Amino acid sequence: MHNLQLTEDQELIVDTVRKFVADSVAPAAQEHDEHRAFATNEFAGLAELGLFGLAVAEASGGAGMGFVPFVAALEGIGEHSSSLARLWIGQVQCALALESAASSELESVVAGIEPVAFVGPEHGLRLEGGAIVGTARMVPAGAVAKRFVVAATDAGKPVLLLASGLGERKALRGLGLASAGCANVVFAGAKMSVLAHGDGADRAIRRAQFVAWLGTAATAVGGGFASIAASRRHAGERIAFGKPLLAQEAVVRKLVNARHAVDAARQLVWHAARVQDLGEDATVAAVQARLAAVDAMVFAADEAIQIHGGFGYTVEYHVERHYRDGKTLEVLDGGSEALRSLLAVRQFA
Amino acid sequence: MHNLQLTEDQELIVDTVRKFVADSVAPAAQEHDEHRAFATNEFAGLAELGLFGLAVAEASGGAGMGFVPFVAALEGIGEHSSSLARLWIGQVQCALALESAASSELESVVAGIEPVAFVGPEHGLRLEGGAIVGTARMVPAGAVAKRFVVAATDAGKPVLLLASGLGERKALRGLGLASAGCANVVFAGAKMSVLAHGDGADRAIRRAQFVAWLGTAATAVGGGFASIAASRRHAGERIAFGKPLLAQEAVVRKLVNARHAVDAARQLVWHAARVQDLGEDATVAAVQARLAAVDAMVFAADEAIQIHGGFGYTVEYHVERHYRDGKTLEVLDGGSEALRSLLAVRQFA
Amino acid sequence: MTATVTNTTKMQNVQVPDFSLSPELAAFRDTVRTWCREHLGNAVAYDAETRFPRDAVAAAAKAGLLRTTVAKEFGGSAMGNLASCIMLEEINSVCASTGVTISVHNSLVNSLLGKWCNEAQKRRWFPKLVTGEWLGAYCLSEAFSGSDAAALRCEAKKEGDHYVMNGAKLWITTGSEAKLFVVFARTGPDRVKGISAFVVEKDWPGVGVGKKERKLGLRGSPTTEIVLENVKVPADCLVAQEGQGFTIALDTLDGGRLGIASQSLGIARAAIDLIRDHLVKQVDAKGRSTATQPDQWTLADLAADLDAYRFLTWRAAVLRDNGVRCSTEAAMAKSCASRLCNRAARAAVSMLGLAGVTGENPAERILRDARITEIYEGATDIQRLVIARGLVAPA
Amino acid sequence: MTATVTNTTKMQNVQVPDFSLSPELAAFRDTVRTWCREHLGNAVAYDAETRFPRDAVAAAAKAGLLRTTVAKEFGGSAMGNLASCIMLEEINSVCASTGVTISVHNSLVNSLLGKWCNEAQKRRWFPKLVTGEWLGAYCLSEAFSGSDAAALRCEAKKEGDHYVMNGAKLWITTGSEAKLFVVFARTGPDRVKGISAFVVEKDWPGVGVGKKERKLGLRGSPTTEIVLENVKVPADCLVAQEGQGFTIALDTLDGGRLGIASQSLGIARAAIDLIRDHLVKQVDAKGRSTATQPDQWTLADLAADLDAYRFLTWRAAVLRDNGVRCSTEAAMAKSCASRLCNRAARAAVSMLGLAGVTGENPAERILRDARITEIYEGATDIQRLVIARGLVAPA
Repeated sequence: MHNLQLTEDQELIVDTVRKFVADSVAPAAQEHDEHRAFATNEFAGLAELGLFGLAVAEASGGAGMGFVPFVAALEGIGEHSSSLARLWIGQVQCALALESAASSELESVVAGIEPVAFVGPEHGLRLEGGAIVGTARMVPAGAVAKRFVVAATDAGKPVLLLASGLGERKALRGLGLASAGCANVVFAGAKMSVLAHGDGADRAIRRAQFVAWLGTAATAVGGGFASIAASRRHAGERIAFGKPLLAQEAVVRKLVNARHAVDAARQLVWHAARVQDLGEDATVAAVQARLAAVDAMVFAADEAIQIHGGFGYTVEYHVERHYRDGKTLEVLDGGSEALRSLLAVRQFA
Repeated sequence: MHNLQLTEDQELIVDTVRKFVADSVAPAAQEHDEHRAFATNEFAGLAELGLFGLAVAEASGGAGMGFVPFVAALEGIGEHSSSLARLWIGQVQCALALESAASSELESVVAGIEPVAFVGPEHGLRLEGGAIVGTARMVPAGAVAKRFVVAATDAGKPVLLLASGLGERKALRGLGLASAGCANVVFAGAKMSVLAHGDGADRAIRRAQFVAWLGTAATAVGGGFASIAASRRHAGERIAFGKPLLAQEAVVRKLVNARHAVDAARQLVWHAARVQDLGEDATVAAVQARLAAVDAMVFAADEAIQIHGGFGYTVEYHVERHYRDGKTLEVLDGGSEALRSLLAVRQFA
Repeated sequence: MTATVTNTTKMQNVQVPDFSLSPELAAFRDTVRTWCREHLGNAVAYDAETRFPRDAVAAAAKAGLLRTTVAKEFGGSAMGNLASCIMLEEINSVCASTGVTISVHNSLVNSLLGKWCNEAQKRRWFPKLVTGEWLGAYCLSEAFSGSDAAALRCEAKKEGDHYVMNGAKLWITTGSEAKLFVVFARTGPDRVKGISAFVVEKDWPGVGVGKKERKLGLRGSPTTEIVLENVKVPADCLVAQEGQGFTIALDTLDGGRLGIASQSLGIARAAIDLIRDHLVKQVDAKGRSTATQPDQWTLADLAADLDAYRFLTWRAAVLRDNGVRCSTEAAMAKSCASRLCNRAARAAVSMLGLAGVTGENPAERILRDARITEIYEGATDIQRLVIARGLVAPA
Repeated sequence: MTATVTNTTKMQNVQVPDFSLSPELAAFRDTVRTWCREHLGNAVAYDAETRFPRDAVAAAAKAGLLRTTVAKEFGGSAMGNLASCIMLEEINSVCASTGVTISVHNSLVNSLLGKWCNEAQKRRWFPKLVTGEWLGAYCLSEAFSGSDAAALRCEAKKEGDHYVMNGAKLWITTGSEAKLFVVFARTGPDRVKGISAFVVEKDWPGVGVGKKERKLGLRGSPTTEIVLENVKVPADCLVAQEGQGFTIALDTLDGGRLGIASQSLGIARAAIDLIRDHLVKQVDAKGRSTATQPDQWTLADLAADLDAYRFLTWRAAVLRDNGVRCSTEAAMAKSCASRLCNRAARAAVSMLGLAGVTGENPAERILRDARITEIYEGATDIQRLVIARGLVAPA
């Protein structure tokens, strides 16, 4: 990790998270996924470690540590549970949006009493006659959250809302992120208050989007490494044609290429986090990181399944989960195509 | 460039090189290439700027500035002439190998009196009965150099040699690097002295290889940016179906993807340079950077040709040159496949 | 040579290649397509409930879909590989779990029995197989032999008029539902020539169904272990001769690969249809398409490859129907089609976005089902080596 | 529907698709292949010296290769598109500069004249074209209209019994060598319906050859500007009717694309052959292959796609020979084959390493020649839009 040049404080946090993941997340991750069980204890564990305010300014009650330790820690979580990673990302999205909007709700989110869900502008929700109109699909924590921080538009202008008192929602049987409590959410009959309008809402929403892109990228880097590690383990043990798979150049070539893709994505993630922590606009960097990392995660998982052969198609080897989770991460937060359009505007307009 | 966090001294060097390139390299690059003219004046210009000793330790008579300014400056050269970039790389390879071998020849190489050529171990040259056996193909500066620093083997053990007094050599009509004076070189009848044996030779050769991988990567990043810049210019001016090409999402998407590939490769290059300057082994990082950057350069040039349409197939728009140079860079220094095998050993053995 | 190359009056009215289906085959394809619409409506449920498509397979048996590769004298319709490929593309475009069940039954089990069994054996088993009373399974893989099939350890020891069989087979498609197993077992020490093929019936003592796999996709198709403990296999259940097992296995896999190539084409078509429907919907108020150019490219490239790889598949099927060895051609078909269906499925999920991953449309199931096609009946890398070997082998 | 789908006695002996060449076509291919070996030995020199393959084209004319798309009554051999495709793959596998010259002459100029000119026009020009006394060129592109062909500005103004033509055409293959130009020019203001096609002869006053392009590849084929300054074009040199020019251009391009698809197949085959030869050489002392698995994969994937995309090309050619519109099919063929030959050429250069870039073998020339196939006669993105439009257009 020295190449991220973490401070001692940051290093401590990352180590703590990695230990927590090894002890409390990894063992049950597959089972939770298979039974589509919400990662309740794991979420509580993150709250206990005080991670939801990591990037919130000290003045606002956070740790003020920026994004570098955030991505380093997320990578560790992503290695074992993209679902949990997305839950953390959702809390940080809410926290930073609330901080931007100077909302008093921030404190309780930082404290992590219960999952809060962020609903991004990609869902196209509209404020009409005091009600939120539209459906938000596949919202992490959407099935369990009591409060939602919602990006919407009011007569075409951005608005940031806090919604609560929603009806019951069912966790989706979707492709991936099975223990993140994802749900389709409608706000009919919900209680609602405005947190910010216009430019203020815009700033808050952009900040939350940045968190999603950068955080997802870091998560995907972790997921990519997990597939590579699992493949290497399997390839070292499995014998075919009289020698371990790892002795076959074809297998090693897959590992080399997957590792190359993930390592490259990781540099983009670190670059984006560093630039942002220097106080500059890292939107382009974060979007590039997100695109590269998720592609690398899917690629690594795909090759991992192939290296595992039939075993890879079964749930016990985790790599099929990374494949599903990777493709699911790809379509969240607007999806990769929308992000490419964003880059088109930012880089070539 | 702030993201590379250059010191003031480093920044000054990079700016100087960029100015030199704009004034003295860019204008004649295409013509030199078309006529396969060796970039004599440009080479002398680099020597005058004192660039050959940039990464050589101060104690050895160099500038002791490490690899970060080297890659930053090479990027600028690569934007206009991969041929010249490879010439510089060759001088630095020789300089660092000679420094490793504590050779007194170092001084004249740093001074840049004349081009010296480095011949890497990928050519499989052997020392037999006091003569160098085998052919080195496509050696940059091979047609003009009077002295060669040669990596060979002596009874299977590495040996570093200095060769001079070669017969006449003809510049190749090859695919690319047309103004780098590339030639196939045989050493029959050459004068020869041993610079280092065994481990010492091994260290010197590895150092020179590192320079080639990292330097080629930086060159290719520059080449990639050049293709993107040319495409953007052309797409802004060229009208089709009633609007500039740049207004067509299909064209912009090509630019976004090319830029993404080059930006990602650049992060790998910077990472490798930084790690090396921290005094750690950056071999894996440099090889990854080299693989990604050359692929990105070829990809960007290929898309640039497509964006230019028929114009791109002609020599005036430079992008066909970047395509040829990119594919040529790919097969130098052992070629991409050999580098992937090296990663296999370093990462998964 | 003659001065003029093209002065060939013979060139008029010469036979040219024909890429179309004859009216009979086109009608057959349309009939199967209609059948699929009527009988595969539970595809979503088979997947979601991990439920064997018993109703669909029974309907398929009734419609005669389980006997296409069997000769008429044994109750089959003798339609051959090409018609089977056409049929399998249709079925798999709607339900890959049903598709693989039928593919294994037809392309592996029935084909093998028809080619390698003697008359008495055919009379014994085909009546049950062509009616679907019994489903067949193909037991080659073991825990320690996947791609390297010749490393199998399952043992059949001759004792008088029977063999005693011991071992365990892994990854057996239709394992828990089949009544007839073609089992490859070791009758001698030689790595390749020590392998023989047997027919084993489910009801015999010692035949057990082991662990059932929980899988990424094809969840309607049960993949299980088959455990063989001191199974007494009558000598007349040996297929062909002792030691011919590996030859039989490889030959049968050429046909099996055509089945999987066709499955892949069906899955690819389903994904491409989703993409096309998605783009068709994107129109402005004046009915003009607003689909983005990159999305249109994706559709165009996938559609072109679907046509191209269908031709590769049909070519191999026609060769096999003509009794010509088609290992290279079958490997090309399987390798290309299976990669295509995964590429198409990933593109569909990407393009359909959130609706693709929530299960509102079949995109996510297609993605999960597609992934196995690159693995079973010879992984992609094995296919590639088969192709390369065919090309670089000294003449 | 009937209970049993497959109980079709009709299915016996039905016609099945046929992916092979008839003995006549195979013999024709072999004859052309032999001809290429005998007459295209200067391919390296054409490229290195930027020299028009005059000797090769003259030999081709003598061998009858310049009249394959012309009817017999006008001195042609009327072999049609399929045979032309087969021929072009062979020629381009050895020399793409010769290949494109013949492709333009046959697939664009002769085909267009045969389909759209009247009897008198045919009697006038074909005698010179089928013997190769004159080479033809196709003048559609202009400096400001490439992919957007309908934006052309070249003008033909009717004055009594002739037209006065002014303008400049860009990217004209065989520009400096051709004696007959098919020129598309504007006879009216309507973007599409204002375009007409003319035959213009090189010797007419005002017809000039402009700038010659210096190119990445196809260096033996001169690509020039054609300048038209107050050229007096007799009214009887109008092709078909005024205003039909764009229809003619598009229809002709379908055939032209088959020519480029075939060129691409030839180039791809040359690259794949280099790779195969490279791998064949890699054997250990016992003759066992030491080729790496990744190299073998590359060969396998390219070879499979070559077969697949050849089928796409032949399918479109057969359709066109049968008078069936084949825009989508031709676009699939051109788009897939042109991308393949570039992929194959890049792989060959990578795999052959330093020997590939120094010019010791044809890899680097193949790489340079291949690149144009994705650009001319409709760039890849245009092909993709043609395909996508065909798929998503409302029925």
